[in-house]
Amino acid sequence: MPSGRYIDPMSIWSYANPVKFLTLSARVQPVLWAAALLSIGIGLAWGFFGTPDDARQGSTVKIIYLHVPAALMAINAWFMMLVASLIWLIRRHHVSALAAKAAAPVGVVMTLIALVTGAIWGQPMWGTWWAWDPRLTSFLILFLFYLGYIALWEAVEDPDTAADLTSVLCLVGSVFAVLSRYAVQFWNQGLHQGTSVPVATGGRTVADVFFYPLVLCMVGFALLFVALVFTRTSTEIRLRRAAALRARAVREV
Amino acid sequence: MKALLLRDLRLALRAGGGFGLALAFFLIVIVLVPFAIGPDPELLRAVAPGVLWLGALLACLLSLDRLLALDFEDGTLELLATAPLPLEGALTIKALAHWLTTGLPLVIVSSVLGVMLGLPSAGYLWVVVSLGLGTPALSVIGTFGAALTVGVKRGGLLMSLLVLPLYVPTLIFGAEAARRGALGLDATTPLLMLAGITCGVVACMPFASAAVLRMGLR
Amino acid sequence: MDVQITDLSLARGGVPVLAGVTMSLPAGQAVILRGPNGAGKTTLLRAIAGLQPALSGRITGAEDRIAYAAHADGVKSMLTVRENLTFWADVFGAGGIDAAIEAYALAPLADRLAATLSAGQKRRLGLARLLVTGRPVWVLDEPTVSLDTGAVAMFADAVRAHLAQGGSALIATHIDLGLEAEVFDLTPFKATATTQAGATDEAFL
Amino acid sequence: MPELGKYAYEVMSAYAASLVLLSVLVLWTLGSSKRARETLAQAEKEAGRDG
Repeated sequence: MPSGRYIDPMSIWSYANPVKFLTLSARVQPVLWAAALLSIGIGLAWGFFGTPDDARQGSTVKIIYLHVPAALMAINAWFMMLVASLIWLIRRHHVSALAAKAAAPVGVVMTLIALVTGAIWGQPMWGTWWAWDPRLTSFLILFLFYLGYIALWEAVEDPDTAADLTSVLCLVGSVFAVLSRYAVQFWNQGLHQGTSVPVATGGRTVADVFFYPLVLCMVGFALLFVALVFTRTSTEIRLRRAAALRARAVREV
Repeated sequence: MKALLLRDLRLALRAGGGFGLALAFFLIVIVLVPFAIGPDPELLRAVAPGVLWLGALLACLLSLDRLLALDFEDGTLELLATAPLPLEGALTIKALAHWLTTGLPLVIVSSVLGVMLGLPSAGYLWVVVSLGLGTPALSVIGTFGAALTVGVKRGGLLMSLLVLPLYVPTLIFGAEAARRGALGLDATTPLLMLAGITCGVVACMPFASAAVLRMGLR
Repeated sequence: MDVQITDLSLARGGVPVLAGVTMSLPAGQAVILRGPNGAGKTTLLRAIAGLQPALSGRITGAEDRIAYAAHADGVKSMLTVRENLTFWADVFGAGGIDAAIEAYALAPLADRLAATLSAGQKRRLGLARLLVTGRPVWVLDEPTVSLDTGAVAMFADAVRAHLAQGGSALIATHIDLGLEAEVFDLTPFKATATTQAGATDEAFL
Repeated sequence: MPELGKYAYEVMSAYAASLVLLSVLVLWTLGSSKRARETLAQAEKEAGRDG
């Protein structure tokens, strides 16, 4: 329990104290929101108005500025939830559990955007709205995992038990999500093009004109994710604090 | 352990135990399929392995509801948690009992129901083998879902939502093996993958299930 | 070996209910747990049974020596009385069920399905389960609910025999069982609003 | 406005759908944040008055 243990005030874990997190969050939130909206605004405007059409894909290439960052954040949100769940299970920091809870709806929306833009993009390119392409299918499965995770949070009344159960679900779900990814790849080889920005290899398959606004959009989506998670975590903390204050008031009577 | 297995089997077979419900559900799903997609024998033949797999999966899911919920309501789970039997072992046994009363009969019946869908004769062996390898994984994964939702009121629907995505890899490899087998193609790779999933799941999931059940009982 | 509870704090629903509970349950003795509703009797018993973690403090001598009985008996209505008892005897690996059937006068009911029993008869079956576990420490939460006077006497006799064999019993109850037992009142250990025991809610205050 | 050619409908609907989804998420987040602030302020006021 954080309250029982001495924590170096300079340590990053000191922000695991919910009330201290609230003050930090209040300080950084305006900056995060401004930076996120600015970079998404500039990135999307640059991409939409300032880049040429692709020779093969025509103007549909402009969808890349939504599709790729959303897809990236859909996966990263789950990964962040996985890390936060592990921190909760190991160190029992409430902020961590609540941050995982706060990130889930953001992940859902990112997954939805990736799916919708993917379907709209696929229509002219592949001639169909929906193809059981491995990547699209994997995102659909990820979407189902997000729904189950959120539903479990909603269904369990005791907040600590809910945090425990959802953390284990997140861990087990991650393993099965990876398994599903390979199963789906085995099941259908797919139409989807290779990844646009293979970070690991350093190479890339998109031309510079498309690349720079795309990077700006990815940064913007990442900042927006962080801003949303900070705000939503603060919301969860405030609700828990209000409930704790009321529970104490009842106890005193 | 043997006592728990025998008790679960006896309970399932007694009146109100729900044995046969899953089988009847499976039968009805298979009967409804031609109504839904038409009586064309070619079409039915093509979808038969997949439909058998999907029907078995849904029948399995349907019966998960009773796996832990009844024992939770009458306090048996709390008493088991204080018994010398480790909870991991108890849950493995309960999954085994679930498989013996649901999965195994489904495997046997599937070969008969294949006739109704015009399953090609080459496919029977593969449908039965893939279901036989895959249904234990369904029972074990389902036990995890049941343990997750044990304290939740009206948790049945929630459990389906949690368990179905976890069933995806098993379904894909199982149905793929049955489909390839029915088409006379080589089904070794998906069967091996399916067996791998079943082994991994049987080895690891009981620990997650027991951990989750302890949290739920608290 | 005695069960020893040292400076135990417990929470229910994220709020501390008990703080600084210290007591011991010596072999061969019974302790009656008292306290008003909501004092934390059930919470304490569940913690001793290992079903619930403590916020702080220690419980020793309870591990794998406890037979716990709560409001729900774990009786399967579609099994006979004998099958129910045999199951628990096998799970605990303790052997015969005849003594348990005799102690609670269940012989005439032994081959009836538990579904056909009355509430009091079911309760007797649930208490008979304690005898087949062979565990030395009984942790009982309101064991006499729905029992008539005769059955309460059977229960008291069973506890006495258990104590005579060197067992011990911790019983939360409101009625007088006629046992030679120490009474332990939980009221003084009620957690106050300022208790800092590491309960969940404190992190948010 | 750039010339979107024959894919104008696809591109516009992708942008529209995404922006709608994002703004719903942002508005919902900000709204619940505001409500939580009010709930907490209320609870703190009650706690201050009682204790």
